[in-house]
Amino acid sequence: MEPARVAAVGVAQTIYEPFKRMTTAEMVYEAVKGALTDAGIDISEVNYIVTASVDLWDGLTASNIAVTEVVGAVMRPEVRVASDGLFAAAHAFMLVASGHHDIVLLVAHAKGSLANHFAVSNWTFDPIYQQTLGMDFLAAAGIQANAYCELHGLNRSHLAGVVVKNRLNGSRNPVVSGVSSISREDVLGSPVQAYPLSVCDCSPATDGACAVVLASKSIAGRFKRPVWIKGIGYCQDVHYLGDRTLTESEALIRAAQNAYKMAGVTKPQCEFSLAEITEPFSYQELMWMEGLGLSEKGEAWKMVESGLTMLEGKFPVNPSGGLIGGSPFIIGGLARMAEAVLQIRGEAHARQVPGASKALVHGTAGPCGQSHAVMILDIAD
Amino acid sequence: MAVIGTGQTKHESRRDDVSMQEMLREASQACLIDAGISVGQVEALVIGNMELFEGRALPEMWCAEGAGFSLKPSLKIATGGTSGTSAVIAGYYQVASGVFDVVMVVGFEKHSEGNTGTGMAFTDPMWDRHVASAAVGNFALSISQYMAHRGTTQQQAAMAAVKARRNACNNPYAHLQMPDLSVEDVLNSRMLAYPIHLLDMCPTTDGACAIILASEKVARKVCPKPAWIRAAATLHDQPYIGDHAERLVTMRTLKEASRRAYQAAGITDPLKQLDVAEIYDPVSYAELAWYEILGFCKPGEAGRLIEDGVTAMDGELPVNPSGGVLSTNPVGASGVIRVAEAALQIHGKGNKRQVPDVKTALATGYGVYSWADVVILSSSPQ
Amino acid sequence: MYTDGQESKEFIAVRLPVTFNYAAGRVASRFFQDLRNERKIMGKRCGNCDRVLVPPRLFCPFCFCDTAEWVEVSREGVLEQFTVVHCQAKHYPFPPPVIYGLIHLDGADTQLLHVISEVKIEQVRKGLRVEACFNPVATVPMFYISHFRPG
Amino acid sequence: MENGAESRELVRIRIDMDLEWKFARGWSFGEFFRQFKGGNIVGIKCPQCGRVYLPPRPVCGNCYEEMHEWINVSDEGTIRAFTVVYNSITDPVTGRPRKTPYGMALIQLDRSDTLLNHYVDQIDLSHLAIGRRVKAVFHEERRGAMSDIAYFRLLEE
Repeated sequence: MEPARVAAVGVAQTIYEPFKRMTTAEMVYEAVKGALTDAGIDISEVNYIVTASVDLWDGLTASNIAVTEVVGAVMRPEVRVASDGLFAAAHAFMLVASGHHDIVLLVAHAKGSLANHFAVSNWTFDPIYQQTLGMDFLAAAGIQANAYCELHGLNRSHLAGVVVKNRLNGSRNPVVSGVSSISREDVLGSPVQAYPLSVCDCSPATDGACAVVLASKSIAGRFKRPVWIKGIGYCQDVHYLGDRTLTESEALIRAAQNAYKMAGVTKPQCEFSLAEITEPFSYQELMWMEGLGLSEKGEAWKMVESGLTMLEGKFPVNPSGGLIGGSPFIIGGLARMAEAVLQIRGEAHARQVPGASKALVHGTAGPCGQSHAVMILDIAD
Repeated sequence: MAVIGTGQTKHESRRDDVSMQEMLREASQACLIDAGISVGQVEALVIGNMELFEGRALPEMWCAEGAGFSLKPSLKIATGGTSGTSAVIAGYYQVASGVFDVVMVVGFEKHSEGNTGTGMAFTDPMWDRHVASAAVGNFALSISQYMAHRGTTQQQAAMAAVKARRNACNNPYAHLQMPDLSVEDVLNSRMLAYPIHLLDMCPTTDGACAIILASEKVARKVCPKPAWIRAAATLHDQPYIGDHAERLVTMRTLKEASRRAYQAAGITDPLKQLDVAEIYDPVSYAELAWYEILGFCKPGEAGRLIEDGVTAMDGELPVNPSGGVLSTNPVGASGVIRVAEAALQIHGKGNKRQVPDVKTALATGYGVYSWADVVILSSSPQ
Repeated sequence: MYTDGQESKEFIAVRLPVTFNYAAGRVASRFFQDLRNERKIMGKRCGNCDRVLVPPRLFCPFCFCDTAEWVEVSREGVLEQFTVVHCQAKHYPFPPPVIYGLIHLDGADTQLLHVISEVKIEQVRKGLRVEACFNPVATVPMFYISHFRPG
Repeated sequence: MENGAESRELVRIRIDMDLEWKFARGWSFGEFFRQFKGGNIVGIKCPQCGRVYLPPRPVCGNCYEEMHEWINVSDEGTIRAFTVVYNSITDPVTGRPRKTPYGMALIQLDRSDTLLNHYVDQIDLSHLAIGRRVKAVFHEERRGAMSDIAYFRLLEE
């Protein structure tokens, strides 16, 4: 199909930090206000609102109730995608592409430090065969990481490379609070949580909100710095861990194929200025790079080790710092999108990738990356 | 764009014979058979479900493959009671965007596995959680205002409850089928919260419902009688129960959403122009309030409308031939069922609950505290 | 009483005291009964792709068709993938370390998730032969297999 | 059991939820409860429409205006809606069944424009009516939470 003309015209993020001393409404208002200001629009111009949050993590029934007013959804349409923010972004893209809505406000919010993240994630597993064993995102990731490392002959040091890079980038990202850079030795010396993953291989539990304003081609002319969504794709794998091929992600391969096809991307290895990847765990950045076709299978670690994916490298991955660098779960993919927009606009300051013009954005939800969303952003329409 | 197929499970108070995932499969399979296409022809899935009722986090991870969507795009929509209609509207825009030509929407709930009253009560912990009294308590408060302002009686509400359970007898999938139910039975049933009797209130149900939405091109090819979606509108409102002086009496969201939808579909006199309505009636009194807000009658006349049988199966505008939410309420599915039943009437597949010659049908959704969805379907695309 | 309270000026701690009862459905119910009564591990074969699914499913997640016949698989198999969880949390079945494994039982085509015990952590490796141990009086049906151990 | 048969005995798997959340009070509820503990009930006022809101929140949803002005509202008010609840639910705070029956009302506190959802000390419907005046009764020990109000007492007509 003809790529729909949809642009991101405003972005804003709160500070990402643990135990944020704001209510969800206060936190989300800050992000929404920022995004509206960034886009230079008034809430009255917003036609539709898409929010992303998950009830059990928020401890609320219909947790979008907590944000109805601050996202401007009083006597306006709002829909909540209960998943990672990039899935909500894919839906928001379709709302604009449908031709029915010119301006869509997109908001993801999460309070990762509200509850025990892994204890909540236990309730994602089917209650019959997996949940009662105590399975959670951490244990599942441990199994996947171990299988992936085993298959490709990697060890904890290879994973630590991702941690070192993303913590360094996160420490340079002004929207992240309390993330410091770390040495490879310190990563390797940190206590193992689920072999082979240490505390440092797991993203920290943080709170925050991210808002993005999308606009249609027909009105994008009034915005100063539109960044165009050239393609989207998302796909979900089967659920039972024992049914899946955990060492690669077929769902991600398909999500990327769809997004690339829409965007006309044929050589993902050389078409992007940067990639923003949602990596709740260190090894996932490597696996998702491979699934996205940025590297051959089992070889993404080489791009990390050679410094290629560092901020100063030829192909920066997660210049924002990613989730390991401090952005919260659920907001994950939307925060990646916000960073890519800033990079393409040349507004990333200390973490600016020179000449960034086209970015690959990724989000994931569920255990071991069961579901993936992919978006391609471009300075050109 | 059109609804080209519908399918649902038999709705019951408790389905121990199937897991949540297996229950989705029943609805999905029934829907695929009805549409006459294979799951391979459906490109994406939208799920509607209120996960906290079953204590789930990201339930689509487990359940999507139940609908047949392994290694396919899948999203879950959750907006309280409107989850089902919101999921349908989400699917509508996904097809309208051109990204997908064929999308399945599945709504489900398995209330028997959790504790719905408590699940409903996870309101703001800072404010009203310690007094939260589930849907019944909230409705009762609103209804006391509605009765005071409109003069609606308990008898009139009971008539709506009776109509629903009797209509349900014509619907083989309905949960509560009560052919002999009388107004007296409703009024004599246990008081849950004044003035709501047990039989004024919707049940909690295990069930799932699926529809398939297709682009005009595909719909014309595969479906002999597509139910075209002519309008879809959704509106939300302020979040606390006390934010509005008179929620149920005026429900401004439903009023405005229906105004927009009517306008888009060219409807100026809903009572005359609509052939059937499937409205989201969680409690008998709400059905009456919605009559007024949806413009079926003037404010204060809903009681007369039900007394005169205007909304009965043989009335001028049959409302809820399916038995409505009052007869069947798997929350995440309830909204999908409204749209499915409205589409089914246009498809002419209503069997015993078929209203003759349906050309235009209305479906609505309602969610805490006053979210509203309105969908209008028609036998003609323009 | 756990409630909106005194925890601190800035935060209010709240719990969600709800019990859930999940229907296993006919297929899983039989699987659990065979485990409990006969110490048999049963799978179901997909008539389309021929995979033997363990644990058994009503339908094949790959083909979306009903599974065909029941197949008894071995109580022994190969540990294909594993992790060792070292942290403490209430949702884990016992105090750390907890070894989770995906076990390819002889005769099955998918892997079964369970816990590995009676083994030194340093002995756990991919390819380890393991066997199921049973506990018919377990309160949680998945623990009718109490654990797997090297066998 | 013969091969091919499914189970007749249907298994249900019980799982108790044991999770805890720590909600931040933020500036809005923080200030509200600070005042509340000291005996004041405060609302927050929209600078545009002038509506005084309970509970406090960052913006007026109708006007999308930020709100900063705190207004003292009364501990007395008027019933705008009422019910008597007979149906017990598991209390989401205690996890135990809530005792029934109990009276509930939406109460408009004097000088506020929204309605507060709370208990009233009356389960006789003939005494409950829209328009009846009520006054908040506080627990002796205050903890800075909404449950510090035990219930509302009906005032003499």
